[in-house]
Amino acid sequence: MTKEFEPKIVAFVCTYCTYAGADLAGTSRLKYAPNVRIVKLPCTGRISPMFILKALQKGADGVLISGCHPGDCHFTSGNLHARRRWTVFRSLLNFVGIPDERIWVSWISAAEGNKFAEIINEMTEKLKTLGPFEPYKTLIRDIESPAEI
Amino acid sequence: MAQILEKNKLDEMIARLNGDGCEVFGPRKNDTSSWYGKISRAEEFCFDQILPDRPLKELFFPRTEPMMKYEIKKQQVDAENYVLPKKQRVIFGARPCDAVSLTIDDALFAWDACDEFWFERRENSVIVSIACNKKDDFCMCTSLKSSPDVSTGSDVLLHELVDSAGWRVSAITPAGQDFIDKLGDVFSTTSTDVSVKPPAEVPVKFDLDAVIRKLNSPEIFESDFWKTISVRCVGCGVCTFVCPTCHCFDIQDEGDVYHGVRRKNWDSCSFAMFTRHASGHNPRPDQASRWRQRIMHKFNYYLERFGQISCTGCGRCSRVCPVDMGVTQTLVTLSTNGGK
Amino acid sequence: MARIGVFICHCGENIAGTVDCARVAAELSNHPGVAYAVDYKYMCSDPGQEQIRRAIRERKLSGVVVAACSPRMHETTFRRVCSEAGLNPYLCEMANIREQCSWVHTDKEEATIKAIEIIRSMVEKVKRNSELTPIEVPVTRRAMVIGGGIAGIQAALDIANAGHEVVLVERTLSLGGHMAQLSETFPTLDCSQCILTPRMVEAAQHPKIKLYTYAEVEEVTGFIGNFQVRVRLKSRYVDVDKCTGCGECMTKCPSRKIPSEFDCGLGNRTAIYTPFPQAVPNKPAIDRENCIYFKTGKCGVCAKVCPTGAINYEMKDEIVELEVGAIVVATGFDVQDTDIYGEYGYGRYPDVITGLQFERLASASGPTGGKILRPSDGQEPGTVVFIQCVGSRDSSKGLKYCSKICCMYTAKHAMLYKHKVHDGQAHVFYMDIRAAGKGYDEFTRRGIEEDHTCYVRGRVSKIYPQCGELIVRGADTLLGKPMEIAADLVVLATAAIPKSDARQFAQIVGIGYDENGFFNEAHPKLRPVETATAGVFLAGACQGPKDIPESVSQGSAAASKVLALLSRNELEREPVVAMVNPETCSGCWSCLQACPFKAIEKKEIRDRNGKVIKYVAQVNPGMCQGCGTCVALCRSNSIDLAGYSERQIFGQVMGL
Amino acid sequence: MGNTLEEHIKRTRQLLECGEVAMVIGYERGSVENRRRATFVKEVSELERMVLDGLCCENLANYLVREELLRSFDGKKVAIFLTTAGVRSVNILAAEGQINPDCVIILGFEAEKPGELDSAIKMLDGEHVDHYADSIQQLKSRGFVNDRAQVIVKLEMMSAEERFAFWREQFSRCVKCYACRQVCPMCYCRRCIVDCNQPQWINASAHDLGNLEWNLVRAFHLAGRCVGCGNCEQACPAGIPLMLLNQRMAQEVLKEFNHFAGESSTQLPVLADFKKDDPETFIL
Repeated sequence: MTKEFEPKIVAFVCTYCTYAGADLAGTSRLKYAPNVRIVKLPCTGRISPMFILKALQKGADGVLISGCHPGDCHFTSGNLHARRRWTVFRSLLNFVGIPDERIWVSWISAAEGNKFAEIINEMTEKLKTLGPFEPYKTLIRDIESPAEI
Repeated sequence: MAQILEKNKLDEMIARLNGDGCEVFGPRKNDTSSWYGKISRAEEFCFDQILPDRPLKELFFPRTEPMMKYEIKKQQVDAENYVLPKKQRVIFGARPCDAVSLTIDDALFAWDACDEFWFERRENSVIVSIACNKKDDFCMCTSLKSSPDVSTGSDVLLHELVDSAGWRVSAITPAGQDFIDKLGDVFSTTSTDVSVKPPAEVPVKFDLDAVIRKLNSPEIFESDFWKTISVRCVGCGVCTFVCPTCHCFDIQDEGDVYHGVRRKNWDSCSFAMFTRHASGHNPRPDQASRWRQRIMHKFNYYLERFGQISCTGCGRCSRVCPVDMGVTQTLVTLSTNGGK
Repeated sequence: MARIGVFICHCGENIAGTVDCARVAAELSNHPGVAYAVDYKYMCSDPGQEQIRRAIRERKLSGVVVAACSPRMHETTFRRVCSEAGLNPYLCEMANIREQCSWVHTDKEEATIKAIEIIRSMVEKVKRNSELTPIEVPVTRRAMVIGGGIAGIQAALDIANAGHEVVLVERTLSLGGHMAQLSETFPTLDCSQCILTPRMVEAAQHPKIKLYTYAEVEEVTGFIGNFQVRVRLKSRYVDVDKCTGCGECMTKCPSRKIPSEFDCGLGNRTAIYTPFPQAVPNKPAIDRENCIYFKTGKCGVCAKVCPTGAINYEMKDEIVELEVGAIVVATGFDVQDTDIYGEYGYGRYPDVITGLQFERLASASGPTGGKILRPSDGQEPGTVVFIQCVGSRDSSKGLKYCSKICCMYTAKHAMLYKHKVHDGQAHVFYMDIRAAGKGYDEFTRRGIEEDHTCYVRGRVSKIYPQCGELIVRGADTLLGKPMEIAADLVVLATAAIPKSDARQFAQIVGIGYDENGFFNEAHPKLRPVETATAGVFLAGACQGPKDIPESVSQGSAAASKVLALLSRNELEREPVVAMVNPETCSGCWSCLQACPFKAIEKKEIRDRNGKVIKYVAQVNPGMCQGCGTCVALCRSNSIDLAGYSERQIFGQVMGL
Repeated sequence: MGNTLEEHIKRTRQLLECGEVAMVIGYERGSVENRRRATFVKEVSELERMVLDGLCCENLANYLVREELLRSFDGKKVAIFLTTAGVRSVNILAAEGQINPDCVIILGFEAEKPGELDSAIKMLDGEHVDHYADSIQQLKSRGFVNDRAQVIVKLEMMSAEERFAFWREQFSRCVKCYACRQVCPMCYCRRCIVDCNQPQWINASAHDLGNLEWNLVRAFHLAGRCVGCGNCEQACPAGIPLMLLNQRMAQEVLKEFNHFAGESSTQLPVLADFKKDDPETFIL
């Protein structure tokens, strides 16, 4: 029997809200899927589109970007800049066939441990139904394979 | 007496070659570009273009190719070289100017270190060229003392028959003769001489000797000529990448922190970063000095070192230049009064 | 070559219950660049800390990863430990394998693998960490308070009383602000001026307070601890050093019919004037616009009568440059013009007045000496209608927000009126009565129950004159029927709004403002008196409508923030700040435009001959808060953030 | 419409003669019959080589930020032949601190049928970018109604896998010659991110991954900045439909943020700006 596909999720989160929210999920002993790896940044404003591309290169099946709700940003507007950035970059990714369903963006406050756990679970479920991000994985495999001529 | 390859025999030829474990490559195109690619059926060939957009060198020196892969371990790095597929290849329908380019680059790739990738592919390939009977405004082989039916670099040279039904086949090298012998009855033999189309009449655009003399003159290096002639240049790499003889490359390691691939990638002397030192100093700080390097390299330094000019006169550089510059105009100007 | 030490904490059973720590340590010791990996029961305990210190010294570690709880818990602890062992604290990072691994997963195998991956990714980050040193910013131990209302006075006094110098800048001729205009104050009904003027005098005479009245802040540069402020001292045409404040000039000034700003146009003043008798400083100034001498060149009465020769018609504005370490912005508010409510006839009917005008009528020092007399004919009004929320809470016509103070002052007005006109009747049209505050509800209730103020819940649609009275037509929404009241005087509780030039001022100081123009606090709950610009604080109604006790508390709160800042010679700041690579920066200014803290400036790059060859961005580390928004925006990767650098994150992701 | 060029030439002669401009950037005949190329005129006597016809399609604004060329201006003004797209690029360059718009004298023109030799040429009024505010607004209100928009719709109807396959095939032809970047007026970075190797975010090799990363990042960097001049697509030797990406991004920022690249010389870059009520329906 083949093992069920376990998607790989990389989450880029701000330290003040979502990272704290994930901590709260922990201190509340909520259980969620172990598929996520968290990269902590000071603010969603710091999260560059490059991070997403590298996560995909590392075989991520989905990427989560998460930070403070509008109005709650520790740096007042980093998340509002991020919001524009992801509006644009996600639509670009989608246009070249890296679908929205694999790039999630959320606002999770330090008090929303529940929400963090739920989103990770939801995302894991969704990615399971989508399956591995095969087109990208093929791309990676192809560049590592020997020359054909 | 002459040997003829009829166009309707091409599929048979491909089948025979493939049957012997030999791959066939040739000019192909789609709606946006043309190149030398793998051919499995004769209809994929495209012989009616002046020459493919992309040069023949791609089949010997790809724009990016893996050299080795490595794994970073605790105490050591495990590396494993990539092995080329040892497949025999026939490149059918190359243009003579592209075939010439291979012999020019042979000198370079054999120079201080022998480039295995290049020579392995060279040894595995038979080049069957078709002499040109058409030209366009950019063709300038004759200016380089070459010709539309030059045989240098080809193993077999084909001349199209007057009735366009096939080609007259001439072996140039033993490998070429071997190719013909092996295919045997794919070719037909006529006892009489056959009429082939005359080679294209490519006008001579400049005096190559004058160019070489000019580039040898001591005052040319510091001349303002380079600034004037390159004023339009935007510093992209198109002309170098379509050039059949440009051979500069860069070695890059790519991968994550655990493993990766070492690759050989095309590079271009047009790029501002090409000669930038780690210190930030750039000995070729502007496009004029880069353009000078490009011209000097092809028509002076290369000649000095290898006794050959690194240009076949294919004209691609001028054909694709996004700002309509290219090498031709520089050479024309140099040969007349430029650079004084 | 990196020599990273990895310290894996069991946290008792908290981690070890779900994660096979020994296996994690074994795996990590095989990771390239890891010189030492060990697991231990409690890393944060004294023996645990000692293990780290010893390993750093003995194994010459170049970086440390502590895999344990959240960095929010113990990052400071472990960075200190490293520091004690001689390793730069910023070469230490924590891998969170408790909150984000062992506590949220149950499968031991999965949790162990996840822990390994979390840690090795962090190892890759630490390999690329660099030594950082906290940024030390020198502090000019002097504060500036902008605005001499009650909030500013309070802040200035608190700072000065703690022993620091304060520069108090007031734009008008006197300290006092709006509070000086008020009659009595709710909910105690004590006299506003009686409680305010002693504080004005105290501020003016305080040895640590340098007071500039009739002065405006024109430019603020610099950053926390190091602001340079340019202040324009507007010319009074009166030499305040010579002037004794005898008032002879004002008595003799022939230009006497100028509407008094202080009395909201209900009284007159002279061209050479003090705004009110208790002004601090009590030195007059000439109002150039209305002065006969300035208009015609003839007159000069004031100069002739001045016993000390203090009048100087040639006086010019003066500019002073001041260096301060902190700034308190307490610039106050304005009152909404009622022209947006044409149907209320303000300006057309003299007996429709604003709440602030009513304050002047009720004030003992006001134009009527404290008698409630209507402006049109000086008669005592028998019926007064007060209308609340004129401009506030009305997004269609006015402002969305609640002005907060009007419910209370209207209740007070109705009460004051009843106390002065015993047989009068006060009506109040209201939307809701918002009387939250100590003693506030009791106060409004007293107005209704003891002084029989008649509250009508509803809006007024129109006011029009009829037979010498004003007919106020409205609706009683509780009874659901229209109603009309014939009033002798109508008082509009007009909205409190930002100063008309608040936005320009915010740009001068470099702070944010909200959609209405009130200044933004750094965090609405947790940092209510700070702004996003470090070293600039807010007090009073410039941040939003406030009553006196709130303004005073905020003044004190801002003062305490300032004092914390001024308590040291140098300010230590986290070195997590952005820096620009001037080689590659093209000067597109995206970073400058996006920086929430205005920490990015344009810097000239000159060649050897001193010629400017280009402009590049430069981060002021004193102002940068380290959010990294600029880094992600920079197309050429010319800005980086210490502590979360591009290389570090790249390593971390590629190490996953 | 032969007098168009004459009028412009008359004006450029005037500008050169009185010394108001150091250089005129315009078009001349190319190396072959149907080509036109940039020319840089500093002397009145050189004016005769200038041409202006339907083949003059290149957006010359690119040359306004060529450092080597700039040195020859030495702070003096420059006159330049531009279409409205060119004017928009000048606006962006000004907004992004790369040039002083007051130093650019615009010789505006528009071909009725760009790319066709016998196309009628219309002269545009206004020598300063600010004079073009109205016509740029008109362009903005017109939106993106063109053949490309149709192709974009078609692509968006595909499944994600099909789109990925489509673009992979397109990008597979990319040789990383960077002609797209070099001819783009907006690509003035002193160091392109692809040339940054500490860290190497974008794989420099011209394989399918490196090509995807490069073309994605370039499209992202042009989002809200591309004026649609088409220089990149013209220059691409591999015939990659780069403008599909750029236009898709332009449509996105117009729809989401009402941002039209190069509206004015003081326009904030769309990604360096935000509004409190920017759309965020996609955020969970």
